[in-house]
Amino acid sequence: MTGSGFGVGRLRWHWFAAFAAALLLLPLVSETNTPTLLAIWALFALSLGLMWGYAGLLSFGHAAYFGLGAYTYAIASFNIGESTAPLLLALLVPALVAAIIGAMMFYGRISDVYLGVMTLVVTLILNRFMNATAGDAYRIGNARLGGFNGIPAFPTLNVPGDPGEQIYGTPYYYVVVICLLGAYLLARWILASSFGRALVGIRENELRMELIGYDVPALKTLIFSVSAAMAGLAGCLFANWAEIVTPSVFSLGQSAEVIIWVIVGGLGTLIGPMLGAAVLGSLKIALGSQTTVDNSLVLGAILILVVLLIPRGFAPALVAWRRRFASAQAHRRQARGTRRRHVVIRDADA
Amino acid sequence: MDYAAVVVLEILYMIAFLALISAGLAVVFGMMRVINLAHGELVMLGGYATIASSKAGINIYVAMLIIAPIAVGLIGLVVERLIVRFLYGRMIDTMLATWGLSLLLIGLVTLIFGNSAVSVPAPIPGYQVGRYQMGGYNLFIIATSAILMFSMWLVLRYTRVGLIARGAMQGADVVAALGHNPKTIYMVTFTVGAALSGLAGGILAPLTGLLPSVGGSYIAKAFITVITGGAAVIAGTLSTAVVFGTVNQLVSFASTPVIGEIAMLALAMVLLRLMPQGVTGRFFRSST
Amino acid sequence: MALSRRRFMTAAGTSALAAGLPFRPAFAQGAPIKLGSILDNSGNLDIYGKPMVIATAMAVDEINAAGGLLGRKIELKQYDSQSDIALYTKYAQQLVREDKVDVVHGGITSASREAIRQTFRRSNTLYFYNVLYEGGVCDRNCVVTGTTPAQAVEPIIDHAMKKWGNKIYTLAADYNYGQITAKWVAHYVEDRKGAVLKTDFFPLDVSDFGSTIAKIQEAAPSFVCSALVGGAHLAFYRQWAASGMNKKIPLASTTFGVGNEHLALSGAEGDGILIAGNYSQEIATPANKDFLARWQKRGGDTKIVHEIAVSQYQGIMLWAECVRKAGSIEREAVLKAIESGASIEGPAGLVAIEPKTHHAALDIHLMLVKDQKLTILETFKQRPPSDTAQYCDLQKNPGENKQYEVKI
Amino acid sequence: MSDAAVETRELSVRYGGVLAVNNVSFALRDRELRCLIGPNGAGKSTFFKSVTGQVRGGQASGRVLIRGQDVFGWPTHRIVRLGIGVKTQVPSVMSGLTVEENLWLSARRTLGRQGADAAVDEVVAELGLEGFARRQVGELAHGQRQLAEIGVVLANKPWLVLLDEPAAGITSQETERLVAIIRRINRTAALIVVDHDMHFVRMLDATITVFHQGSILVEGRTADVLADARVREVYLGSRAR
Repeated sequence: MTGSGFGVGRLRWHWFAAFAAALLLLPLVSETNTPTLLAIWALFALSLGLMWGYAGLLSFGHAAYFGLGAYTYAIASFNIGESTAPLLLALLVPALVAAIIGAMMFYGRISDVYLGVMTLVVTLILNRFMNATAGDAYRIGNARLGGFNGIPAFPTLNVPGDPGEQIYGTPYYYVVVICLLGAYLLARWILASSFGRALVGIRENELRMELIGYDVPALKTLIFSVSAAMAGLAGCLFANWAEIVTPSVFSLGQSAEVIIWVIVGGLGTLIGPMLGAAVLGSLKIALGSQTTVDNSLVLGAILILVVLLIPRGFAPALVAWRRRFASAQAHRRQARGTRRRHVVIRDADA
Repeated sequence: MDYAAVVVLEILYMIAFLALISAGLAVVFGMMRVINLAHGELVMLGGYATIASSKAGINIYVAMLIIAPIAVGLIGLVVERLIVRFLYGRMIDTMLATWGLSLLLIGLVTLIFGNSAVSVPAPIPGYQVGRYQMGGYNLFIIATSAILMFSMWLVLRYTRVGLIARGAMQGADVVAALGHNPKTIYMVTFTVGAALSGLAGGILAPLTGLLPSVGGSYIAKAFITVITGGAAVIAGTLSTAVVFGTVNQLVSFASTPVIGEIAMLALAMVLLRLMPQGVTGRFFRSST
Repeated sequence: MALSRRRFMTAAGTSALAAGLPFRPAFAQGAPIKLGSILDNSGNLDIYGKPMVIATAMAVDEINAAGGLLGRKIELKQYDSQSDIALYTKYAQQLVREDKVDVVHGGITSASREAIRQTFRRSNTLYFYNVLYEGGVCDRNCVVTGTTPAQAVEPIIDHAMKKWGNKIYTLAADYNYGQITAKWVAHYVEDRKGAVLKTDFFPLDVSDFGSTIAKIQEAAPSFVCSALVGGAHLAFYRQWAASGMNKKIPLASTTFGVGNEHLALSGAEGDGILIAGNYSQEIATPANKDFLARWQKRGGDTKIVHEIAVSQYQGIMLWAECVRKAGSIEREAVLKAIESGASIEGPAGLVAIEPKTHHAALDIHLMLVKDQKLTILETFKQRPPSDTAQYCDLQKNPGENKQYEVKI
Repeated sequence: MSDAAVETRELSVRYGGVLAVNNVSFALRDRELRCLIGPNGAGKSTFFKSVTGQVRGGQASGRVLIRGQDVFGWPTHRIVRLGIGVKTQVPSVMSGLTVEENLWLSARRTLGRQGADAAVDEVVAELGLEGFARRQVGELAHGQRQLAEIGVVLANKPWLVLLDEPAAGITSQETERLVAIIRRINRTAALIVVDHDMHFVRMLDATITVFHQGSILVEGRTADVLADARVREVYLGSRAR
């Protein structure tokens, strides 16, 4: 996968504003229940896209942190009642767990397929354990873990400071969209920072980065933890949307699905994973609304075709199309010969 | 005393089970660095092939030892020619394509065989160990798994085909240097890997009920066994199968199968942490 | 969950507005009645779901063929939850907010029921749960036509202890159904001075029972009682037969046969298992014969018809009967018809609703698996759901919204 | 004893049965230019790696001092942060990034954002990289890539530079330019250059240390060392006599 420069040029505010406006105006034209779920899945895909696309860290078990965020929120909200603290915990717990596991892996010089297996094992352990906690003994405070049944009907997100006033429906959609846009801006800020550029350097050549003095394991652990916190936030938002948390949030399928969203959407971009999550997510929901065609058959066929025909995913394909369209303008700009420090090379984040 | 014998037999069974379901994946991953996420479904297809042919009156042993491997081997060949062939060297894309393939196979089998569980009774009756009743078929599995592993080792170690295969393990250029077209080597290897998966599915069919979605339970264990095993195909997979099988069953006996599995997974993490390139990255370096 | 008053009011307010129920001017005669259904048509639980999806479509088609309800056609909104609890909540919200259905028949595992029951209660959408379960649900908005432990579990334990002895080893699926049913088994065993030696719980995806079979032999019980669920657990019965244990220690089960396990196993493997339930294809009533014939005529394979597919069919027919009695589709009116003691004659016999618990008194058949058939040993007419009735009286306190568990 | 730039005391490294570095004591003064030569397998690279903390999988003993600070056992990035620039035997650059981005990452680690931009311009000018500064390193010719890598090494202003076979695979014309660059670096920094290319070593005309079977055979000025019988015998083989 050839690199795409630091992958992030200056943010073109007009594109971002258009993207944000479209999301915020959506409730006027359509219901918000499914879009909320798609936005949550987009946030989840963004977290993996950031870590994998830019720092080269492929996790087979990214659902572990999505699930930890969901369960932490559900358990905390039962015990605390008011939802602001549980929301923060839903970010901190996955980040902390990821920091510990990340440090263990990265300082152990574990990389590529072995990193994949290690992260897969973590999510399998969580899945198997949570699946076996239906007995009465398994409870934290007054929250029963519930095993396969999951934890239903916990107090959902409320307006900070006013536990009575729960947020759901369209207002909740806005909360999720704001989280998504905030996470996107955070990702952009990280990638534009020296820390973000060092990550891209690590993706390109770990040894060289070590030789010029970067503490590679520490940087990897940091982005692993930040990405886990973002996934935890997505998990927490999912818990509040579904109003139930079940061990399937840790499942192998969930981890594989997010990898597919990122690849199909476009690895090495930020918009790509979000696009992939929205498109494939809505496809899965649509397939679920009918029982004539077996949905695994359709999804399987699509994945194979995407890999063979659009190997680098939708976003880069879109960019390539846009580049051809924009090449005329480029000639005009070339004439003016403006000199810029860091040329944006083939970045889908327009 | 006989309770201990039962425990040992159960451990041997789990080791044989892990080796069987990992063999096909080990060959494909060991030889070609291809991660086949549809491996579980190929095992499932082996099971269905055995059941379909045994229901059609063919002797169960012929069905599982001959028909299943050949049928799934052919399916593997088709898959290699249509999909995997274009993706050599692109690990992520092969993973995505084979994941799509596994969903496709689940959908197809559900369409053809329907989704109600099918199965065929274990051909070997139970037998007595002291006052314990043991599944005779488990012994058959232990035996076939041992024979399979030994014969794979023999082929790799002492035959010309084995030499070429081990060359392929080092990389495509080595194979080319040996005067063979890497493409055909990979085609044959993927087919053999698929056949081994089919064989495993066939042998296991009488033991666990078969559902289109049963592949999911195999892929995780096989994947972890092979990867933690490291580069050497036989020695790596076998060593981790022994370690994981023992730990899984011992802890299962001491507590519940769930804790047994979690113990196995935790051990995999520890092994990977201590040996970042897998068990045979450190020990048995020179073995196949 | 302390359902805060404010939230409940706003929810009730908005959804009523959204559904436009109370303010709809006059009934448009032509407007179709919407029936929603969520079932696992794929994944590990599809051995239960697929036949239920067919039964749902059959019931709706038959009602429509007979001129629909109150002169209006019934429109079926069927969703496939793909054995994923999260999709249950997704589609429950979709049924309430977008499809605005008048009634929902859905949910297979108790886990999926508990995931969606509150959503339907909050939005005042009448909800039918047509599957055998662990009992105890006390919710005016929910009607249950499946069997409860008092109806199906007690006869098994009673018969098995008389026949085989009083030392029992229980195996159960590790979720609310398995956990609570295991308590009911212990409850009935101790009533009869027996002893449950050990209870093992297994998550739904466990398929290796080697160590368990050895432990059972170690404990040497008089018989094993199984409340295992799903395709993966089928492996237990196979490994039990493969080791020859089915000749040594008898087996009783509260769930065997419900997923057509007796068809998946060979005759030798399944013979001798004692079960009890509301339905068997061997029931000799004309209603059952006719039902199976109609199922066949629709091109369905009658082999896959099992208890909960029939319960789903009967649940829809019972709902239709109550709508006819109420003369309206309004939830309150239908509930009043239900609470006036509605009943229908289904393929599994008489299904009569008990006003106090919204559960159904059902004919229970004690059966033995023989050559892949469920042969009936004994039939108990109209066994009441006495376990739920102990705790739940919806006439005295209709606002109740709780699932009671047996206290041993 | 003024702190030497680099000093090793009884340094030994063993890989299984092989004793790659055998009890080597070595010292390099500040701003000195030292060349390490020796036949393949003489232990040059292993010695090099011990100084940069890249020895993995072998048993090492003894002490490695950088300006008096014992860095034995430190991870590479901590050693390098003392102000050392390292170019490994195998070319190692961020091929997906532009030359400028490579240089920027190296400079940024020591000089802060503004300092980094200035340092990048300085290195580009000094090594004459203007022509391809904005192209991706992966797309450059071998010689250009070598230069870019040396640029990356210099960008964070190291006071000690370690070069492992910088002259490998480059034309004689580029070798002359390389020698000029090394001389300019030597004005402000000490250097250890490991190489085989005798033509290049003669042009450098620095103090030479000859490695043989893991230990130091002889040390001295270029002319004396190349004339030394033992070196000739070990290194150039009896034919050369």
